[in-house]
Amino acid sequence: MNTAIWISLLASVVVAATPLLLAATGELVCERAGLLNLGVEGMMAVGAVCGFIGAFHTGNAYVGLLVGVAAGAVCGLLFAWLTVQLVADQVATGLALTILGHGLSGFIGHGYAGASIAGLKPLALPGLAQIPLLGPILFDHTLPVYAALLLVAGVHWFLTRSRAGLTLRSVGEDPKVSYSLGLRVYAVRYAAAIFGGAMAGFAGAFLSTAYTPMWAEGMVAGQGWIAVGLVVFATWRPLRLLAGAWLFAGVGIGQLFSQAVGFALNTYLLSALPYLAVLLALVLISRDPLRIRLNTPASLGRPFRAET
Amino acid sequence: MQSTQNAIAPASARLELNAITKRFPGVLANDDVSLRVRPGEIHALLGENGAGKSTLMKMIYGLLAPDAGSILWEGRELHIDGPMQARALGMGMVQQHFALLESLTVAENLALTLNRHGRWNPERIVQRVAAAEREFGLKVHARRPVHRLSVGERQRVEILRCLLQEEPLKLLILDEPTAVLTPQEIDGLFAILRKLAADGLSILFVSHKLDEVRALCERVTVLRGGRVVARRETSDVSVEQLAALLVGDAPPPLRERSQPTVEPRVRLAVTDLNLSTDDPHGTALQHVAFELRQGEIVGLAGVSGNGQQELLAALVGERPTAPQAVRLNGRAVGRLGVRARRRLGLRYVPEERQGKGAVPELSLIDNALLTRWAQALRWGWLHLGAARAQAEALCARHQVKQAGVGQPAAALSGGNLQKFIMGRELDENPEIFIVAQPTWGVDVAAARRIQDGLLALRERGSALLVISDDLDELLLLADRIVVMSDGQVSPMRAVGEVSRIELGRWMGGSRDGWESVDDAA
Amino acid sequence: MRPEVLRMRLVRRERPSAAMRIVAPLLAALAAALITFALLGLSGKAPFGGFYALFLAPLGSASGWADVLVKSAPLALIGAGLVVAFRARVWNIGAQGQYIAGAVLGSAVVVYHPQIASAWALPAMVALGLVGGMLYAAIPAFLYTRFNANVILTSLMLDYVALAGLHYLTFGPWRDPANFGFPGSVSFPAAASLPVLWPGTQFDLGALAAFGAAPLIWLLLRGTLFGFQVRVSASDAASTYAGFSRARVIWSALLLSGGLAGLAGLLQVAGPIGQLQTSIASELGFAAIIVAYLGQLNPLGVLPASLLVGLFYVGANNAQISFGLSSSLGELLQGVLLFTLLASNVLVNYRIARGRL
Amino acid sequence: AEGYYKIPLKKPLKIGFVYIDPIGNIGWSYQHELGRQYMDKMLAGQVESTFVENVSDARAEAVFRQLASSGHQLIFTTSFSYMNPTLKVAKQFPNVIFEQATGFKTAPNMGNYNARFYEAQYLTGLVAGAMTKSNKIGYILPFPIPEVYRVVDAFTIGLHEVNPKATVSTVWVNTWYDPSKEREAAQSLVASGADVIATHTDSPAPMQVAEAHGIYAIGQDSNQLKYGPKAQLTGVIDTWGPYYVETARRVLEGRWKPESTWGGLKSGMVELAPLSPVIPQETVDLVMKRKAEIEAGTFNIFSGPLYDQKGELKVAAGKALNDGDLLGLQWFVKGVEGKAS
Ligand SMILES: Nc1ncnc2c1ncn2[C@@H]1O[C@H](COP(=O)(O)OP(=O)(O)OP(=O)(O)O)[C@@H](O)[C@H]1O
Ligand SMILES: Nc1ncnc2c1ncn2[C@@H]1O[C@H](COP(=O)(O)OP(=O)(O)OP(=O)(O)O)[C@@H](O)[C@H]1O
Ligand SMILES: [Mg+2]
Ligand SMILES: [Mg+2]
Repeated sequence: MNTAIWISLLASVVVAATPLLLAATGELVCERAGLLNLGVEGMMAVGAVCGFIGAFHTGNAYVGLLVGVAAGAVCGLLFAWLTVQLVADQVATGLALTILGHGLSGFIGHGYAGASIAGLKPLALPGLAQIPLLGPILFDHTLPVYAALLLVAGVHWFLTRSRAGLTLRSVGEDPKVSYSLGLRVYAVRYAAAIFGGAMAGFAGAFLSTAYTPMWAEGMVAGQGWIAVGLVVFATWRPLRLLAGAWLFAGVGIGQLFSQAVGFALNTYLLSALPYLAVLLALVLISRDPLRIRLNTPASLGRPFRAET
Repeated sequence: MQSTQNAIAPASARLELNAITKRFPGVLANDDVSLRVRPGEIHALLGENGAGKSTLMKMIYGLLAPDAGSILWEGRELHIDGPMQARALGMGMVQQHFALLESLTVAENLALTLNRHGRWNPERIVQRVAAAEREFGLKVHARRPVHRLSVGERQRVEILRCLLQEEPLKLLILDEPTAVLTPQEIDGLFAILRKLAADGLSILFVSHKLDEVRALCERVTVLRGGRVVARRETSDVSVEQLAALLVGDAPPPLRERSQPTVEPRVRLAVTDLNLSTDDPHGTALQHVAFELRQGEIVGLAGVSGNGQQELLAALVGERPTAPQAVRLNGRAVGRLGVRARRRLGLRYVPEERQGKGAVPELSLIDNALLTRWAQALRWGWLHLGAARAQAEALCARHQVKQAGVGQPAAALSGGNLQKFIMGRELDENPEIFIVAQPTWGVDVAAARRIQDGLLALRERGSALLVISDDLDELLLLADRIVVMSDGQVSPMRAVGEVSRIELGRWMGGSRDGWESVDDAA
Repeated sequence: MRPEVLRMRLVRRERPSAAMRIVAPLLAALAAALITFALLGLSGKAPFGGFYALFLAPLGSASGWADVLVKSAPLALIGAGLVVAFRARVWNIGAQGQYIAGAVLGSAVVVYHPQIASAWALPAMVALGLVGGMLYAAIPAFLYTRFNANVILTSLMLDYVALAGLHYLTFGPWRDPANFGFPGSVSFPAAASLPVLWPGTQFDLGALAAFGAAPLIWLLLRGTLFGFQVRVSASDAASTYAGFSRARVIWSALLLSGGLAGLAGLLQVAGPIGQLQTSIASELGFAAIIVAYLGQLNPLGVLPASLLVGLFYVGANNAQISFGLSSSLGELLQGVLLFTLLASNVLVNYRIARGRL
Repeated sequence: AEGYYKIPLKKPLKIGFVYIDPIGNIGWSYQHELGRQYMDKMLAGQVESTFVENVSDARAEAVFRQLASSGHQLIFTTSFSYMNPTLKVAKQFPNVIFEQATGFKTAPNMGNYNARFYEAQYLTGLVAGAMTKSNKIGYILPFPIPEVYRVVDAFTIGLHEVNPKATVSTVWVNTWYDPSKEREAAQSLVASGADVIATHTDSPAPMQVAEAHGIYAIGQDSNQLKYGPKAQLTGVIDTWGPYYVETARRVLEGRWKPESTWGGLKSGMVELAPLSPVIPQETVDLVMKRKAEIEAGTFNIFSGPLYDQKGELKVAAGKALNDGDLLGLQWFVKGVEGKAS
C-alpha cells in the first residue's frame, strides 16, 4: 500500500472520530461534575436536525453548526433542570432524553428529510496542511474537526490547570463538601450539563452539515452511545478519549478498508471488531483499580440537594 | 485576655444570635437559642451528642437556614444564602466531618477556597502552604492527595484552610477540631488560636473535651436538648461542674476493674505479621507481633495513619496474610476471611461508623443483621420478624435513641449510632473483640456507657484489643498497652509500668527501649 | 431576574409522601396532556383525539389490553432483573446483548431439531435461554472481577457484538435452508412454541410467566440472604465488614439479570416472534432500563412501569393507524410523559416552598 | 370466476401500509409512500388508506393485527422481514387480504410482490463499465440476501459486457441504514481506488462521498441527483404506485387472488434514473437497446456462461438462470471481489 492510501485512510479516521470526540468530551465534562447524562444519543439527534435546519434556511452551514450547538445546549439545560433542580434520577432522565430527542428530531425534521444543503467545506490550514504526511492527515478538514482536537486539549487544560476546572472536579467528587466550601454546586452542574449538551449538539450538527450533509431520522445511529462508552474507556481523562475515539474509528474504517481491498474475513466478525478492540484495550488498561477509582467522579449519578 | 474582653462593649458584638429555632422532622434541634460573640473572644459551645451544637454552627455558616430568630453580623441582620456568602463575610468553619476532597492534593484542596479574585497560580499556593506550615507549625504535605493522608493530617489541612482564608478572617467556627489530634498538636493549635484571638478574631469552639474548653475558652454556652441551659465564664467553673451542666447530672462512675484470677489463655497471637499495601503511601506492616490474653484489654496507641487500619484489616480477615501470622485460640487463620474468623469468635468494630459499621440507607433492622445474619438464617431465608424484635431489644438494652427500628441508620445521631454498633457486637459476647476508636465524638455519658460495656466484657473473660488515638482512654481501660508507629509495634507494657511521656515519645516515632524489652521477653 | 421557577425551594419531606405517590403521576399525566395538546395543536391535529388515541384507546378494548400486556411482559422480566443489578450497583446496561444470547441459545434446540415434537422441547429451550443470558452476562462479570474492566462499557460493547453474532447466525449457518436465502431460522414448530392463552392475541404462557418474575425478585430481595447482600452492597466497606464477597455479589447480580434478559429473549422468539430473526430485540434492553428506574428500582414498581412503557408502544401504533400521527410525534409525546413523570416524582420526597434554591 | 379470493367488502376499501423505517423523503419506505399517495389519487373516493411507519420486525405482528382489527381489508406489508408475521396474522383474519413485499410465501388471502431491481442494476453496470477509469467499482452491501446477490451479479454482468477488465469490490456494512458507516465504507472504497460507487443500502451518503471526491456513483431506491448532481450517473428507482392501484382495483372488483408478482422494467415497477449527460452516447444507446430487449423479453441477463468468483462454471453457455434460481441466488459472479457474505 502506498503512502497516499495511508494518508487518506488516516485522514478519514480523524474525521470519523470527530463526532465521537465532540460528544464524548462534552459528556466527560458533564460526568466530571457528577452528572451522568445517558441522553447523548438524543441530544445529538436534536443537534443534527437543528443544525441541518439552520444550514438549510440560512444557506450557511456554519450558522447550522451554531444552531445545533444551541439546540444541544437547550437539551443539556433540560437535563440539568430535571436532575439538578428537581433531583430526578439521572439514569432515567438521560434515557428519557434519548427518547425525547429521537422523537423531537423526527418531529421537527419532518419536512426536511431528503432536502440537501451545501455542506461545510474543508479549510486547509495554511502552512500546517503542507507538512508532509501530518498535514493532509490532520490539517485539511472542516472546522469541527479542528474544533474537536482543540476541545480535547482545552478540556484537558481546563481540568488540570484552571481554577474553574478544579472547582468542577470538586463538585463531581463531592458536591456536599464543595457546597460547604462555598462553591456554586448548582451553577457548576448546570454549566457542565449545558456544555455537555452543546457538544453533543455540535457533534450532531457536524454529522448533518459536514459529515453526511443531510437530515434523516436515525442518522446518529448509535454514535451517542459509543461516546458515552468512550468516556468510561478514557477513565474520565480527555487525552485518553482521543486515543479511544481514534481506536474505535480506526478499527471501524480499517475493517471496511480491508474488505475494500479484498481481505477475506468473516464480515460479522469485522463488524464487531471496533467494539472488541475497545473491550480489549479496556481490559489492558484497567489493571490498577485504585487509579480508576480516583479518576471516577465519586458523586457520579448521585443527586445533590443542599439541606436547609 | 481578660482586659481585651472588658475593653469591648457588648454592643459591638461581632455575631449575635437571637432566639434561633430550628426544627428537623421529629426533632427540635435548636430552641430559642441566643448567643453573642465579641471580637477576640473564644467561645465554647458544649452539649451532649445531639444537643444541637453542629446545627447551630451550620446556621451561622449558612449551611442551614433557621426556622425562626435572627442572626446579626457586626450589628446588621444577616440573611446568608449559603457558605459562599459566609466566607465572603470573613467566616471560616472546620466541620465536624472532614470537608476535604479525597482525590485532590492538599494544595488543590486549599486552592479551592483561595485566590478567588487574583490570578490563578497553583504553584504559588504550594508556596503559601509551605509558608503557613512554618508560621503555624502545622505540618502537611502540600502535593500529597488527601486520600493518602492520616486523619490527623486531614484535620491539620482543615484548620490550615481556615487560617489561610483570604478575606480577613473574623469568625472561626471549629466543630470538634481536636478529636483526632495528638496532645502536642492540640497545644500547638491552641497557641495559634490564642494569638489569632488576641488579634481580634472571634472563635466558636465545639468540643466534648472539657479540660480543653477550660484551657482555651473564655466563655462557654451549654446546650441541652436544643436549649441553652447555662452561660458561664470558664474561669468560674470546674471541669466537674461543666460535666454536670452538660448532662444534667454527673456521669455514672466507671466500674471497678477486677484482677484476673487464673493464668489466662492466649486468645489472639500475632507473630511476624508483614503486610504490604497497594497504596504507595499507605503504611506497610513490618514484623508486627503481640498477643492478647483472656480477660485482658490491650490498648493499641498511636497517631492514626501509622498502620492501625492495616493491622485491623489483617487481624479480622479483611486482608489475608501468611497463615501463621495470626492465630485465634492457637489456630492459624491468616488465610481465613471475615466470616470464618467471626465464626471462630472474633468480632470487631471499625472506626468508620456510617458506611462500614452501619449502612446509612438501610433500616436499623437490616443494620442489626449486618454482622449477625448467619444467626437469622433459616433454610436460606432471613427471619425478618425475629430480626425486628432483635433490633428493638438491642436499642432498648443499649439506650439507643431512635424513632423506630424501620428508620434508616442515617437518622441516628453519631453517638447513638456508635452505641447501636457497639451494642450489636457486645451482645454476641465475643471471645475476642477488637474495637477501633470506641468513643470518637461520643459525649461523656455515652462514652462512659461504652467503656463500661468493654470492661464488662473483659470481666466475662473475653480478650479485647482497643485501638484508639485517645491515650487517656487507653490508660483508663487497658491492662497492657502497645504503641504503633510507622507500621511497627512497640513492646507491650503493663499500664502501671509505663509513663505517658514514654508512650508519647514512641507515638512520635522514637524507638528508644524497643530492643531491650524484646530481649527481656 | 431569575425566572420564578428557579426560585422555588425544595424541602425534603420527613418521609416519602404516600399521597404524592398517587398524586404525582396524575399531575405528570396532566402536564403531559397539556404539552401533548399544545404539540398536537402545533402540528394541526385535534388535541383530544390524539391524546386519546395515544394513551387511552389501547385500554378501551380487550385486544388492546392484550397487546399492551404482550409488549410489557419482556420489559417486566428484564426490568426485574435489572433492579437487582442496579441495586447491587452493578451497571449492567447490556441486557440487550444478554437477551439476544438467550434467544440464540434457546433457539439452538429448534435449529438442530427443526421437527422437534417432544414435550421437553420448551423446558429445554427455556433452560437454555436462561443459561444463554447468564453466560453472556458472565463475560462482563469475569472481565470486571478479574481485570477490573468497567461493567458499563463492557456490557454496552457486548451488545453490539451480540448483534453481530445474531446477524452471523441468521444470515449464515442457522438460516432456514428452505427459505430461499432469507435470513432467520426455521419457524418454530408447535412443540417449541409457547401456547397462546388468549386466543386471537399474542398473549401466551411466556408473557404470563414474565410478570411472575417481579414478585419473585421482590421476595428474593426482601427475604433471602442474597437480597440482604444486595442491600448491603450500597456500601462496599459495610459489605466487607459483614463478610460478604463483592465479587460474588457482582457475579450473582450479573448472572441473575443476564439470565432473566436471556429468558425474555427466548420467550419472545418462542412466543410472539416464532423464529430466530435478525431483529428480535429492537430497543427492549434499553427500554427495560427505563422501566427499572421508573419503577424506582423496586421489583414491584417494575410492573406498572412496564405496563406504561408497553402502553406507549401500542399507543404509538394506534395513534398512527387511527389518527395519522407520525411515529416521531408518538415518540416525542412518550418522551414528554416520561419527563413529566420524572419531574413530578420530586414531590414524593420533597415539598415545595418559596425562597432560595 | 377462477380462484378469486372474495371477502365481504365494506366501501370505501380501507387499506393499510406498514413501513419498516420512517418515511423520510428518500429511500425504500419513501418510495412505497409515494406509491400509496399515487393510489389514493387514482382511486379517490373508492379507497381510504392509512400507513404506519418505523415498525420494527418485533412490533410488526401487533401492528398488522391492529390494522386488521380496525377495519382495514387490504394490508401492504413492505419489508422482506415481515413475511412470517404477515402469514401468521393472515391466517387469523380471513376477511382481510395481505400483500407482502419481497417475500415468497403466499396463503389464500396473502400474496407477495417484488421488483426486479437487478434489471435496472444490470443497465447501470453497463454505464459504470463505460465510465470507470480505474477499472475498480465499489459496491456497498447491507446483508447477504438473494436480492443483494442478484443486483451485484447483474451489475457485474453489465459491467463486464462493456469493460471485461473491471472488477467490483464489495464492502458489507451489515446495516440497511447508517449514513456515517456508509460514508466510511464509500471512503474506504475510494481510498482503495474505486472510481464508481454503487450501493444497496438506503442512505445517500455514498453519493455525497462520490460527489466530494469528484467520482461517480449509482443511485439507489430514489433519484439521488440532489446529493450528487455531478456524481450520479444514473440509478435504480422503485415505483410501486401502479401496482398498488392495480391490486386495490382487483380487491374492489373481487378479482384478487394470491399471486407472486415480480415486476421489472417492463411493468414500470423498476425504473432507471435519468442518465447523466457525461455518459457517452454510444453507452446511452447500448443501455436503451438493452432496456428495450429486457422489456421485450428477448434478453436474459443471467444467461451463460456464468462463472462464480472462483472461476467455476455455474451456468453453461446456452443456459440461463430462471426465476426460481434467482429467488434463492447465493453466489457472486466472477469479477466480484470480496467475501460472498
Ligand atoms: N439534617 C438533619 N435532619 C434531621 N435531623 C437532624 C439533622 N441534622 C441534625 N439533626 C438532629 O438535630 C439534633 C441536633 O443535632 P446536632 O448535629 O446539632 O448535634 P450535636 O450537638 O452537634 O451533636 P454531636 O455532639 O453528636 O455532634 C439531633 O437530634 C439530630 O439528630
Ligand atoms: N436525613 C436525616 N434524617 C434524620 N436525621 C438526620 C438526617 N441527616 C442527619 N441526621 C442526623 O443529624 C445529625 C447531624 O448530621 P450531620 O451529618 O450534620 O452530622 P454531625 O454529626 O452534626 O456532623 P457535622 O457537624 O459535620 O455536620 C446526624 O448525626 C444524624 O443523626
Ligand atoms: Mg456535632
Ligand atoms: Mg454529630
